[in-house]
Amino acid sequence: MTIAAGIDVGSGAIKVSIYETGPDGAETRHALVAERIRRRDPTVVTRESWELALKHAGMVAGDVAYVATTGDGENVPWATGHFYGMTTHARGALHLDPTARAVLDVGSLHARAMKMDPRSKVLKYRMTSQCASGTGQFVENIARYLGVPAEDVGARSLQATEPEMVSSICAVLAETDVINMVSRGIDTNDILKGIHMSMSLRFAKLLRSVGADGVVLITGGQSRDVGLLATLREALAKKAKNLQVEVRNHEQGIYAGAIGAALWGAWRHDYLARKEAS
Amino acid sequence: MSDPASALIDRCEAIVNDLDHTSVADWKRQSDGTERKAVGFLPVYVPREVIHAAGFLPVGVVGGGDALEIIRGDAYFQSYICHLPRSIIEMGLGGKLDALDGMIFPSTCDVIRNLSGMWQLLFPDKWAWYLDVPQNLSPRLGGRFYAHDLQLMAKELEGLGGLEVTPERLRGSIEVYDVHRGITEDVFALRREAPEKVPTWELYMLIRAGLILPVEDHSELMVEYLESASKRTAKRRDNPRVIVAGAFCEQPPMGLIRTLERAGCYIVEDDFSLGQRWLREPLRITDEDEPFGALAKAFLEHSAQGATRFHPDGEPKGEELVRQVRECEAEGVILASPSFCDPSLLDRPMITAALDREGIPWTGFKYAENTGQFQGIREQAGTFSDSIRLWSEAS
Amino acid sequence: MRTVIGIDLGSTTTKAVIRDEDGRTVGRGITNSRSNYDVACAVARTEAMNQARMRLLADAIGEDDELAGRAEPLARSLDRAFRHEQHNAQLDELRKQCEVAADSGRAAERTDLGSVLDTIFDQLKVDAERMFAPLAESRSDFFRDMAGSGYQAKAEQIADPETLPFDLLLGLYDQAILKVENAPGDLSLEALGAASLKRMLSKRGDSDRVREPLSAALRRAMAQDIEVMCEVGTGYGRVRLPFPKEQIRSEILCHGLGAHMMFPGTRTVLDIGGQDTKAIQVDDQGIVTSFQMNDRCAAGCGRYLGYIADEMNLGLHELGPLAMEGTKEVRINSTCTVFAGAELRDRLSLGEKREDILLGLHRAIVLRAMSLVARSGGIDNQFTWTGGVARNPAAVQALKMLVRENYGDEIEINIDPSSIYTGALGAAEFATRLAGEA
Amino acid sequence: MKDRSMELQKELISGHYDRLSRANDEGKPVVYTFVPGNLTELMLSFDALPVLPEINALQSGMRKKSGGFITAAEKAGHSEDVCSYVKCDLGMMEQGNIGPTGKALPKPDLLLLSYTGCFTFMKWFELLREKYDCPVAMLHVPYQSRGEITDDMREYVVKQLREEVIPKLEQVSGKKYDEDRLKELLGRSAQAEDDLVWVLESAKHKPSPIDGYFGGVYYIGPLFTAFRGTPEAVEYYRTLRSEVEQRIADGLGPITPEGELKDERYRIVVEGTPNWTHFREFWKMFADERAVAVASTYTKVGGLYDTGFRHDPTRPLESLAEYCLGCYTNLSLPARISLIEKYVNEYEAGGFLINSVKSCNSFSAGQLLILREIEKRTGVPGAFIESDLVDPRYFSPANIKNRLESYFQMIEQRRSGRPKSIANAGLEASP
Ligand SMILES: Nc1ncnc2c1ncn2[C@@H]1O[C@H](COP(=O)(O)OP(=O)(O)O)[C@@H](O)[C@H]1O
Ligand SMILES: Nc1ncnc2c1ncn2[C@@H]1O[C@H](COP(=O)(O)OP(=O)(O)O)[C@@H](O)[C@H]1O
Ligand code: SF4
Ligand code: SF4
Ligand code: SF4
Repeated sequence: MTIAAGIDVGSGAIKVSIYETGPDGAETRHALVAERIRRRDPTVVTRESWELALKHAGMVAGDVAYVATTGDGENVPWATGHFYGMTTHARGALHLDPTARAVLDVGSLHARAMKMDPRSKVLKYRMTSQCASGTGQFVENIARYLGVPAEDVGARSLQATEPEMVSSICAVLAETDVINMVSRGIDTNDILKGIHMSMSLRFAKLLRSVGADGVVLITGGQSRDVGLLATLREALAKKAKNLQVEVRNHEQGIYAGAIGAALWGAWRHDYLARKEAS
Repeated sequence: MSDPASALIDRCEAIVNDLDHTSVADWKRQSDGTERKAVGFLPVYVPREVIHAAGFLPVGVVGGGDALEIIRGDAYFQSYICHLPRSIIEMGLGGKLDALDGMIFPSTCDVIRNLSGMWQLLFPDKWAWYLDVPQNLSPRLGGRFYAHDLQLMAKELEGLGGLEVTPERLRGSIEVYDVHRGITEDVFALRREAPEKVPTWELYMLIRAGLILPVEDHSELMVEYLESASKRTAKRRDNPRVIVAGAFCEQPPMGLIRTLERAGCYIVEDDFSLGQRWLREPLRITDEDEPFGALAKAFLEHSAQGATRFHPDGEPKGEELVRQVRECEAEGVILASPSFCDPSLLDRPMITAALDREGIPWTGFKYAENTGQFQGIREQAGTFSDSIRLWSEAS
Repeated sequence: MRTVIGIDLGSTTTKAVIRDEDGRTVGRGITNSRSNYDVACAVARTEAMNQARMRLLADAIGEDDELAGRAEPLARSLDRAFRHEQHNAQLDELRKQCEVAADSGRAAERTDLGSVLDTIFDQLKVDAERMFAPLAESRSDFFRDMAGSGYQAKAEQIADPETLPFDLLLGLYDQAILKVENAPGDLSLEALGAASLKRMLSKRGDSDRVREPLSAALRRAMAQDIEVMCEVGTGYGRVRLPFPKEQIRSEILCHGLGAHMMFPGTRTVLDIGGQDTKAIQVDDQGIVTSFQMNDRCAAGCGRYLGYIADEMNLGLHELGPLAMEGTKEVRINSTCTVFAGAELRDRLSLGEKREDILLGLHRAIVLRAMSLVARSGGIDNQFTWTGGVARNPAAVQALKMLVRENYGDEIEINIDPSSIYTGALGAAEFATRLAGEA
Repeated sequence: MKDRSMELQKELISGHYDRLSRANDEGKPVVYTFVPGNLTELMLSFDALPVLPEINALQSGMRKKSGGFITAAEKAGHSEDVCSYVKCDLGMMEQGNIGPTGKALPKPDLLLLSYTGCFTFMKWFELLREKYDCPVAMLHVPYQSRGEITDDMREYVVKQLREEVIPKLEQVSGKKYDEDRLKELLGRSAQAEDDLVWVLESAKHKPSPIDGYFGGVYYIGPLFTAFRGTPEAVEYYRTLRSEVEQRIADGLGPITPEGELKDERYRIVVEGTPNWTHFREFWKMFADERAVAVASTYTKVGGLYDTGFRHDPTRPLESLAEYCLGCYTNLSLPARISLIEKYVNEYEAGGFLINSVKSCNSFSAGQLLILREIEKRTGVPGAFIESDLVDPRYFSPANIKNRLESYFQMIEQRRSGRPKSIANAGLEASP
């Protein structure tokens, strides 16, 4: 029995998970917490989220054998060890969907694709470089500008009839594109879907370049966005016919990094204990 | 207890970070009031032996790094050209290269090639020389042309007030550099054997200082470092061993090298200083050898396989890197290229193909000498090291 | 009054300048372009018209014997009351739209939102009293900024993670502000003049004495005709203006000419706007001799500062002053707008002070602009800085320093407080010339 | 109605692609090489068929296929930062090597690397060699860094021709080197070159009967590619010349995509490679303002003839060497500037435009200094725009139009000098 926690310090939100693993490979969840940072001090949000997770799990810090950080969490003072984002997202994705063989993590300021083997070993990965129009923050900004609540974005995108793509690679210029669309009277749903489509094109490119095959799980903050899911499926069907991919999402996709960190933490704890013993 | 090696590196750091090249100006001033001369050269490779033989101080100019604010340099280069030339222009216009009496532009790529012409226009009073290194690698064709080109350059240096580059003098200089080559390789060997004793950022500083210091002084410095670093007792960590390749011209900022190390990688071989290690073996010149020809021959036969040199028919590109991986017992390769660097970036698919054929893990990214955000690179290098570490143990 | 109008439809703000026959600027208007372009133009134009009419009003007040000697303070006070009325009119509209939003979608399930909105807006009205009091601190030009920061601050106080999510309240605002910006209602002096007068008088002890003469002056001012003889448009969105081709001028020419008009000795012009930066060289007649502009990448432009201000929950106009409190410059290399926020957080987490980071950010922006200037041919005496970012004191400080470091102390640097209107001013001058030919 | 020369050119090109599509089957030796420093006469003297990957790339760009090819190459690991010609070519191969006319392109038997004026050529053929596993003949053409062709340089190139290039051509063609045949071809080259120079220089007339940049692209085609030394090329240039003579006699301006350009208003010298994906759109931006490109440097990349060089049958290999050494991109930056300065003065240009393409360091590195120097030396205002060769993502019509518009308005404003006519400038242009 090993209890481990994963803390994923992101640029948009802090995610915490507490898991227990058994010798038989059972993985039991005790807590999942996600808290947007929104201009607060990330270290404060991290501590609060951590305490909230302990509360949900009904535990105290001493109960957790290994606290693993990921994302930007290298400096969390009470952590035992750190794993990097792609390692943990792959692990977390596998936990959420054991059939997943590739992961598309769309966070607030980045997007990345990983191809992994059945044990979540990352075989290949690609990240979006420099420019940021294909990320969560961008969608969030645009949604705010359009006055659409974040959780409605997906549903509204699905209702679009004549989507119009944004062309700019830069998030700022893309914003201008959107402003122009509004002024031309383009329907909000169509704009949202247009954004999803251009994001999806980039994501399809990422997935293709890592050679994704089989089930692809979307993780990260955008994983619940059904509109994105739909356009990504369309994009892959069109642009990557030869890939046999099936894109899925998961209710808990946003926690994938935190879950993966906890599971790797538990593994590492047991590994070090074994090493100690021998 | 202070670590003499660290103190030495501090000295190197001070020399490297002194963008005004005061140490060069100091070297030029003789006690009898006369002046010696110094000649700068750009990456990747220039035979410093010739400059040395003319009695000049060869000074490698690789850009201002992240400490230099670029204002005028950007006025000469579009955003899609690598960072190196703008930084060099900035230094030139800002008077930071005033200590140099001339500048040599080797035929590394079109950017440096065109920079040679820009230099003539911007600094009409300074000597500027374009050194066309041969791309036809047959000794009778490229070799002859190159030896002749070097002779021309030596004549120019003479005209600039240098000593006549006689065969004897040039042989002497080649010997001095042979010694330097030997010690350089020893330092790299120590890092290969015990990367915990020779952190790459230290080695990097040490070698960078060699672009500025007189070769004799630098050899001494390296010997000292070698002695003291080999006595270190640092504990080896469970980090994967990697090779960094592709960063042979524009240099990454120090923060980037440190980031790679912090993300859990032992760098056991790199090509940051490819130009200084271009000729891989001592020339071991004899009194019978015609020294210009010997330099040309060494260039054709024993130089590093850089992206800036034509890769002749025969062994596919990347095989040399694969060999290096084996020799260094490296577990992976990090391909780091300057943004917009055609030579480095166009090579990459051929190199990764070779690595893939051998099942050697690799990862790649781009940088600029003034990259300020290392987050993405840290993630990437960290994941790379995670995947090597976790999976070599887990499987 | 016979006038001409210059309109600068910028990427972030839309500016209008009205000049009279003697070439005097009689009115200026500004609004954010972040809405329908036509509306933006109409708003800026109305605003400029309001000012022109205010000027007529001031004249009318001055003509009145009873009010003589007090004309200026009276006009100022009436102007303030008018702005207050405008603000309140928009607040009312915003409140109405928030209520509409609260009755739709997910929010409709809640019954408590109405009273929450009441609380927020009542407080915003109270705040307005303070904002428009005499001697009040500087405030933003934009309703979106003023109302937005107020609303968010109030919403944050009221919100509770368990029972009343902040996101929900923010969502209402987001939906409402868009509607208000696109249909701001009638904010002209014609519409609000009477109410403004009333507001002004309600605060005065001498209201009985001045009421009649002021009303009369207002009536007289309103009765005057303001004839627009010609309009010229420029700026990023100029092609969308419904003008014939000859009434559209490139923003390069307009900025060059506008700068020349503000400072006739100008030889080099730098314009940093919302999404682009231009470096322009002009001759002694304001004729452009060469120029450079950056495009494709919005790094280092005004929007960058906008992102930073958003990130720090500050108004744009507060950013510069805060940076000026910094004592050491943190070195920032990337000016990518999108990653600005991340970089900021990065630095904060490394323990840097936010004033110091801001100081570094401002330098980074100006540095970028300086290389563009260098590209266009460097700086010749005199150097004039135009565009919105020139309103930011920290940017001004950084610019002065860099100019001195690179071009010496002899360069005279011109920065006009109304520099943001330079393009519109240039356009207005083109309009004058066109009108003169007709 | 199309000009006869246009038809001739179409026939020439499609005929060549037809021959190429059969080459592998018919056992004809196929040699890939580059436009600058291409040794067409030498190749033809061995009956080898030249393939010019740059031309394929630019044709793909004009036919709007390059975007897909580039994506394919980037997918295969190429960076977005590097030359898009290379990526377009590799992407095309990746997708079956179907050439611009829809016919398959043959595999190379030899990659003749005329390493002239561009570093990327070397990488390009290294990459192609990996795919095709065929030999590379490296012809290192030294850079004219000191603004002149020295004897050493010429000798080095001639020696490489003799000892590296010719033996490899003999090997792949199974034929012996035949100098008489080469001389015959070179003689015809010189003839065509005379006519080309005449046509390009006709732009000195006012109004100019031709467009020396956009139109120039069509004029240089046959001579810069696979046809130098052929009778067809001679005929093409004869015809072209007589057509232009007629235009001058009739006082006509150049033909543009919008029809004939009347009342030329701006005479511009252009430096830099055109953008191919939006070629017509770009040209139209000029034509709409009634701007004519009177001279350009791009039309000199495959050979600089207007400063006097001709292929010379009496010195076959020497003149080939000089040809290679003299291509525009092999000139030092100061020499490039002097050439442009000369064009601005001789063609009486009122403006000077640099189209800086992201792909090409050989062209682009240093162009901002060129801009300054030309402005300084000639007093003519310059404009600088940025685009790319065949990567459609890097052509932003709105931005470029905005700049050009501002630029032409500026020339107009400066030309008139008096404020009053500034206001007039726009009026005159509106319909
Ligand atoms: N329940 C939620 N809690 C927090 N953020 C959420 C939630 N649902 C969606 N999000 C979105 O996810 C983003 C964070 O995504 P994430 O993948 O965690 O990115 P990062 O790791 O960069 O912080 C937030 O900016 C927000 O837009
Ligand atoms: N009061 C202010 N204080 C500081 N900066 C301001 C202020 N008003 C506007 N700005 C800056 O000016 C920019 C807009 O400049 P402007 O010249 O109007 O651009 P554009 O013409 O592209 O719309 C804004 O992005 C902002 O950074
Ligand atoms: S970094 Fe690359 S492109 Fe830049 S100068 Fe060096 S070799 Fe050339
Ligand atoms: S284009 Fe936009 S996202 Fe890209 S670097 Fe520039 S500002 Fe940043
Ligand atoms: S870099 Fe320029 S010259 Fe070289 S292949 Fe590309 S486009 Fe041609």
